[in-house]
Amino acid sequence: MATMNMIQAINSAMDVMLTRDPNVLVFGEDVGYFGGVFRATEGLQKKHGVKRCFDTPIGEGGIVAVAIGMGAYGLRPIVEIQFADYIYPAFDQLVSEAARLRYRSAGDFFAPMTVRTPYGGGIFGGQTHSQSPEAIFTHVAGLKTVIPSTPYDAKGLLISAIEDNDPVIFLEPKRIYNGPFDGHHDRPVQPWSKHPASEVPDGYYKVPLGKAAVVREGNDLTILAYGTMVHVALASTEDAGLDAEVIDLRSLLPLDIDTVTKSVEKTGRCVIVHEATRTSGFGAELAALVQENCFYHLEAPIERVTGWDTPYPHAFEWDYFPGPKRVVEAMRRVMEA
Amino acid sequence: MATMNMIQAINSAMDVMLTRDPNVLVFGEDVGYFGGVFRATEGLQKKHGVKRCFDTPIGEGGIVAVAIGMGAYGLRPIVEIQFADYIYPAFDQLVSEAARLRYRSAGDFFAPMTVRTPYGGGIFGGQTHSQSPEAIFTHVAGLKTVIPSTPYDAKGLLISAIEDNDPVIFLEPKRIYNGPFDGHHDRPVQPWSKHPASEVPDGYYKVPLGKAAVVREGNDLTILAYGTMVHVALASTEDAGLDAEVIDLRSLLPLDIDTVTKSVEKTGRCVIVHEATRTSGFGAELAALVQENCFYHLEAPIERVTGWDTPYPHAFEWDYFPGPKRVVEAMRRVMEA
Amino acid sequence: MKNRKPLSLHIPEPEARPGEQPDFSAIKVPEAGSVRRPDPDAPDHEIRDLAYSLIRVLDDKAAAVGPWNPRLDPETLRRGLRVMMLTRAYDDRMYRAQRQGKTSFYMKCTGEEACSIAAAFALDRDDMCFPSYRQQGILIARGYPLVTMMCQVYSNELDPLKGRQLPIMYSSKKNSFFTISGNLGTQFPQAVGWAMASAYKGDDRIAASWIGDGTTAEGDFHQALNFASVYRAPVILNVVNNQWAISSFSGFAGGEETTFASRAIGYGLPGLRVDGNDFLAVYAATDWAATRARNNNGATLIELYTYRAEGHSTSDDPTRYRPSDEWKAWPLGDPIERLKDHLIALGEWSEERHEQTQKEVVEEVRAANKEAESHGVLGGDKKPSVKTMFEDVYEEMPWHLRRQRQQLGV
Amino acid sequence: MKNRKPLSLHIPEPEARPGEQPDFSAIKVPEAGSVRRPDPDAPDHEIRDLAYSLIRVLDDKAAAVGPWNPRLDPETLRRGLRVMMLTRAYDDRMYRAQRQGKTSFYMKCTGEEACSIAAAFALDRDDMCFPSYRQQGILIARGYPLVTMMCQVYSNELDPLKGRQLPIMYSSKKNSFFTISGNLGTQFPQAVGWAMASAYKGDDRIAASWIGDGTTAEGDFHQALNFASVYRAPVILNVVNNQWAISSFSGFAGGEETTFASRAIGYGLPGLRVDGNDFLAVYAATDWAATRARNNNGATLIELYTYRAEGHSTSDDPTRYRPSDEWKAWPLGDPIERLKDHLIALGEWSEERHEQTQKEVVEEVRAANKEAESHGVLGGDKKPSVKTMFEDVYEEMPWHLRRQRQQLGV
Ligand SMILES: Cc1ncc(C[n+]2csc(CCOP(=O)(O)OP(=O)(O)O)c2C)c(N)n1
Ligand SMILES: Cc1ncc(C[n+]2csc(CCOP(=O)(O)OP(=O)(O)O)c2C)c(N)n1
Ligand SMILES: [Mg+2]
Ligand SMILES: [Mg+2]
Repeated sequence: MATMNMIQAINSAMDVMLTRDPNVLVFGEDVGYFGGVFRATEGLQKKHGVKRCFDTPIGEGGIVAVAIGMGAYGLRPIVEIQFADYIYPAFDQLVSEAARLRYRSAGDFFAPMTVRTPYGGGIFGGQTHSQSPEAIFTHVAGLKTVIPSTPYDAKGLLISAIEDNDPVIFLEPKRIYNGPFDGHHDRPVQPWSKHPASEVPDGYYKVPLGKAAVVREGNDLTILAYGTMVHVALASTEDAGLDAEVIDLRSLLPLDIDTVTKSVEKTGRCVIVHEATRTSGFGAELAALVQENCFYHLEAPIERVTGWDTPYPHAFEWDYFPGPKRVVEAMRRVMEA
Repeated sequence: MATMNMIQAINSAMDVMLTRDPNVLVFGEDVGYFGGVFRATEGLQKKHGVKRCFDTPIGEGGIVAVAIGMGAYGLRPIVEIQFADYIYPAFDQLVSEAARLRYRSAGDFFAPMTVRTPYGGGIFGGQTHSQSPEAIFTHVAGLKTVIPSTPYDAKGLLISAIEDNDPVIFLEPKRIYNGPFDGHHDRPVQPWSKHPASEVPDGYYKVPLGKAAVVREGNDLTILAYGTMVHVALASTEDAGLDAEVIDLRSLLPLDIDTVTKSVEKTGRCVIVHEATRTSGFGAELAALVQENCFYHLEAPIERVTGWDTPYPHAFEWDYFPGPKRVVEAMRRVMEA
Repeated sequence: MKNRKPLSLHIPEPEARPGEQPDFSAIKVPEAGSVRRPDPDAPDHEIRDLAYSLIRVLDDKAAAVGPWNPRLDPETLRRGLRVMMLTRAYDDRMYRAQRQGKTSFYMKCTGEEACSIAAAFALDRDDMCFPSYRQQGILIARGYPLVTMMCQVYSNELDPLKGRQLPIMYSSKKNSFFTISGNLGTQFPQAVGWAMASAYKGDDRIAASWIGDGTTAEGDFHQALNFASVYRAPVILNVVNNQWAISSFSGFAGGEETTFASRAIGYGLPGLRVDGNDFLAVYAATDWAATRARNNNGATLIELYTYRAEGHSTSDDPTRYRPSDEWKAWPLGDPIERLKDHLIALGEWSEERHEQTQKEVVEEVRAANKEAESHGVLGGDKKPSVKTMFEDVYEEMPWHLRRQRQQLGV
Repeated sequence: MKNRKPLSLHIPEPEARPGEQPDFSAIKVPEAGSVRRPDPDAPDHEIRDLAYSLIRVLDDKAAAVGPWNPRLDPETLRRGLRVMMLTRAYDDRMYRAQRQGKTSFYMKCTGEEACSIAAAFALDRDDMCFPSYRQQGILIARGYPLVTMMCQVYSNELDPLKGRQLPIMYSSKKNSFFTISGNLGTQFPQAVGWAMASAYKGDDRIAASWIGDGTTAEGDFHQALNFASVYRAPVILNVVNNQWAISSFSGFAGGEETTFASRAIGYGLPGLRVDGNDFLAVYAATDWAATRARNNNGATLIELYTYRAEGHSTSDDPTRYRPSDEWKAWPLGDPIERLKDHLIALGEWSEERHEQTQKEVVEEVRAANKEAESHGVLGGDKKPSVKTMFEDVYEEMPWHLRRQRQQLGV
């Protein structure tokens, strides 16, 4: 056991897998000698060699295409897209290729690759270093989409993703790399070390894909969240003084529908929180599923608290970010309804 | 007035605009001398000259990027992406550029362009000539997404899109280019000429973006549809012998929420139909919005009838396509609930 | 505006349109044997001239001449000829099947057979191929059963791809033939990745990929060449320049300004420009590039100069955009005729044996088709179980797909 | 596996890492004046050699020599020098401001000033520029107010971009300066589109764009060159090769194998390789390409060979991946020093006037910053109205954004 922040946990997951499996390799922009702009691959090249962890040209499409070819050969590439905002040049290779190989070749070929990429705002990155594109990937049959909210989950989920034989989009909430940010940007930053989930085994372990975590049990209402928003949801529960059940989805696809349904059937009320823009965000799918599965238990409209349908504005992060204030308001509305 | 099928109506819209506005030009793969693989630009190069309607390299990213640059200069480019399945190489230019110019430059620059692209299945095109990617574009702040269901609307909406100062993704339901296919693939194909909406003015007229059409008034339930599915919804209403109110959204974004809300408040029941894969499809956003806006009027769970979460399989089109049989079943479930 | 001459926009135009005389006068065809053959390990900057010449082995008298002559034994040449004839017969039969409504779509490679088949002969059987939809010749060269190919075209009960793919989008890992994509060019950088993996593992298998002239315009073309250059990947990147991309001539891919082979130069890669209708030239160039790759000297870009003799696909009507008799005027002839004449010139073949072989391949195709059709054609009821529609989206079927399968009641 | 030598994967490595001696011995620097200057209308295939040479005008004695000497009058040279000095002073001040917590982020162009400023001098004021984040020099050369630039960097109440953009992502249509994107390379093909539009309209304005060496790896680089080639667009495509892409040296963009200028060759475009720290060489090459474009002879790719003297951005620490004193060893020196020495050699400048000017520009920047800060810095309360966050997503605000604005209560 060691105390790790999320970057260290992610680094440890790759280190463990590079050590266990000679077919695992890591590449992306600045991930080699430098160790990545967020330091996620720090030390991996030195320890495992330049052929196991190396830099690439700045061509996200090429990075993903090459990983697909390697996967078809039999390797398990882990690629880093420096920011989720820059994954779009690789979109065709992800949607038309990585996601489709297995189906169109009837299992002959597949792409056992993991695409790691930091997402989300709250670091004054402006509109091209803050986006949350997860919903788009959940619309693509053949892709899995995973988002951790703690160091422990990050390592366990990443190892599961690496060993998965399907392509996994592994979105890392960069705002909580170094501490469990709860949306109270005016308060001092908390380090992970104070959080129980920073206790991370040094070695190999997995957190399964497709299983959500009930991070707080409660009876008043259900909050569905993932990534940074899990911590915002918990803080909002405190602030609201309500007995909310907070569910950390962890995998968006496959989704743990049973845990979601069970909770909403119990509480009858549901608030969905994400940082991505609202329209056609993953909250829409969650709302649709919840009303399909729990209609007769619902006592209030399902609320979505999300980023606004605008780019992420540099100077207005805290007006844009769906923080505790807005979540609490939504919780109250849902309770009063 | 003339009788036009949808291809002719789309061709006429571009012809009218090329004639009215010297800043309008049309380009894309095979759209020039040949007139497009679906004949949408037939005769335009001959009539307006090679500089107004021409072929391009097979680089969707370049096509859209060049259109953005032309828009920044002051032109109004209309580009054709040969199949919606092939729009992904242009995804970054659409999402990060066309959609963002106005915002990031505070109105200094914008992209008054129209991206025409045939979408949807039912023509045995297999998984790469059948996709319906509309939901993805509705998640992108800064883009408008429009889908016509008749020749009359196609021309009027396309002219509105061309004159709009924001980038518009204009998705054309290729299955109904030549006739209003209602999902009964086992019945003889109907030509547009038998349909009132094939009466199309020769000249300039507009159908406004952001306005839905109630194509059938009814009291039992509301069906939300667009493109080919509008005709499937109407046929299903017949088949089910139910008094459904059928709404053709026409614009997905901006969405005509008032027409949707008004209808569901009246009927209390709602079925959403689209051909795109189900998870995180536009039906999810519609379901989320309907339950947010009409919760207290809803008497049954909102149902989604959609394509399955698989690629579009060549040999199983009619098992994949959400035809009348599945829509009728959903209508019955919603009525019996 | 200042007092300057106005700018004007250039739009490329092909030499001839329907109703006009085919005009290939702009094409310079060098003498067979006239192009030097450098050492396969020569530095790229010493061989840039090869991107602007045209490697040819078969001369006008059907003799094999010059430094690129691979000196293949007659038996190999006869096998090559037969595979090309078989491929053309297969194409003709499948084209007819589509016209007869037995399938939805078909694409021929007529006139381009050497581009895939001679290359397949020069490669090892386990070198990995990442083809486009016009390299069915590779599968036939490698002995993949015609019946199986036809079952894919018919999406019938024996279709190895379970009715999921458009006709001709074959896949066969056993034959080192990558699953064909409908999205142009995506396989080019994937081939580079496969080759990088082979190098990473210290394997000795190389990769080869094929795209068309029009497809060079996709961003993936650039990704492939750049990654191949940076990591010196053991891969052969073929551009089949058949002059047309559906209705657009190669000028819309940049072919008006220079050669496609010369694209290699800016990446520090060798670019070879080859007579794609010359079986021996294609073999020799592929062999040269394979040797280079196996010696850890990295990738080669090969432009295979040929002509698309028929329509782009069964959905296309080429008489709408080019003179109908253009192929007859094509200066590089027909790869089958040229190899046939060569074998005859060698005294290793005759008109009679050729006719005999033609009968055989047609019969072989007919018999295969009979068997394939007995397992169903598109739209018939002999097809894979509908259940399979939900399989292979993921390795394990997630709950939402299981639920959807139940909803469909299968 | 057959009995063959195993393949191996090549991973590029830079000459020197932290702790090692800077080593630029591999860089061949030709004599100033030694490269021929062909006619700007010369066919591309006659001038391929220019992609492999290095156009230089200022020699070691700071004299302007050779056919590329633009023969600029001393007044113009002094203006150029002053703009470069002003730009460097501006960068230093804004860098400090970031360190002082007055903004979130900043990027300097130190050492690369000539690449943008000399080009701006050679272009017309209304030629349209599509820059990356390292061409702030263009705005300063065109007289865009420093205060306005600073207000953008501070996202304050006078920020013309209303606090929406990351610092340095300027936009000024009035100055024919396109809105900078955070997404690398997207502006390259957009510039081609703008140039095509200008040609379509019979206008006489041309376009110019700048990207970095690392960015050449994006698919948009290929789109730009290919569309520019096919339609002969009047555009100048600049690659600022400053040797580094954050922590990755240019070898990861293909720079290990050949020059970036040579990328032009495969598109039938001229490629010029230019000493990017030589104000006169950059001016002359830009002028040559502009003349060619205005004569309807299409696009030119210019590689500006320079060195990124400082960190990639305020978020970067270059001592982690390269020798800290590498810039000192850079064989092409400092563009400001070289132009200064040239003016002194001409007898048109002196150490005293230089010091005087240095004082002036620092004072100009100080005063501008004082005024800018009086309108607020990032995180302060003097910023645009929050309302504006919902504006300009579309020309007219749709209902859902109006509703969201109400929800925020602004
Ligand atoms: C990304 C993408 N864009 C467009 C298409 C439509 N399309 C299919 S084949 C083709 C022409 C390809 O021409 P070329 O590359 O020369 O290959 P050829 O057909 O001549 O062998 C086009 C435009 C596609 N399949 N994929
Ligand atoms: C599409 C995309 N991928 C990655 C990044 C992250 N990024 C920002 S700058 C940079 C390096 C660019 O290097 P270069 O093109 O040489 O320009 P320079 O910074 O040296 O001027 C990277 C990788 C980005 N902004 N956009
Ligand atoms: Mg072709
Ligand atoms: Mg650089």
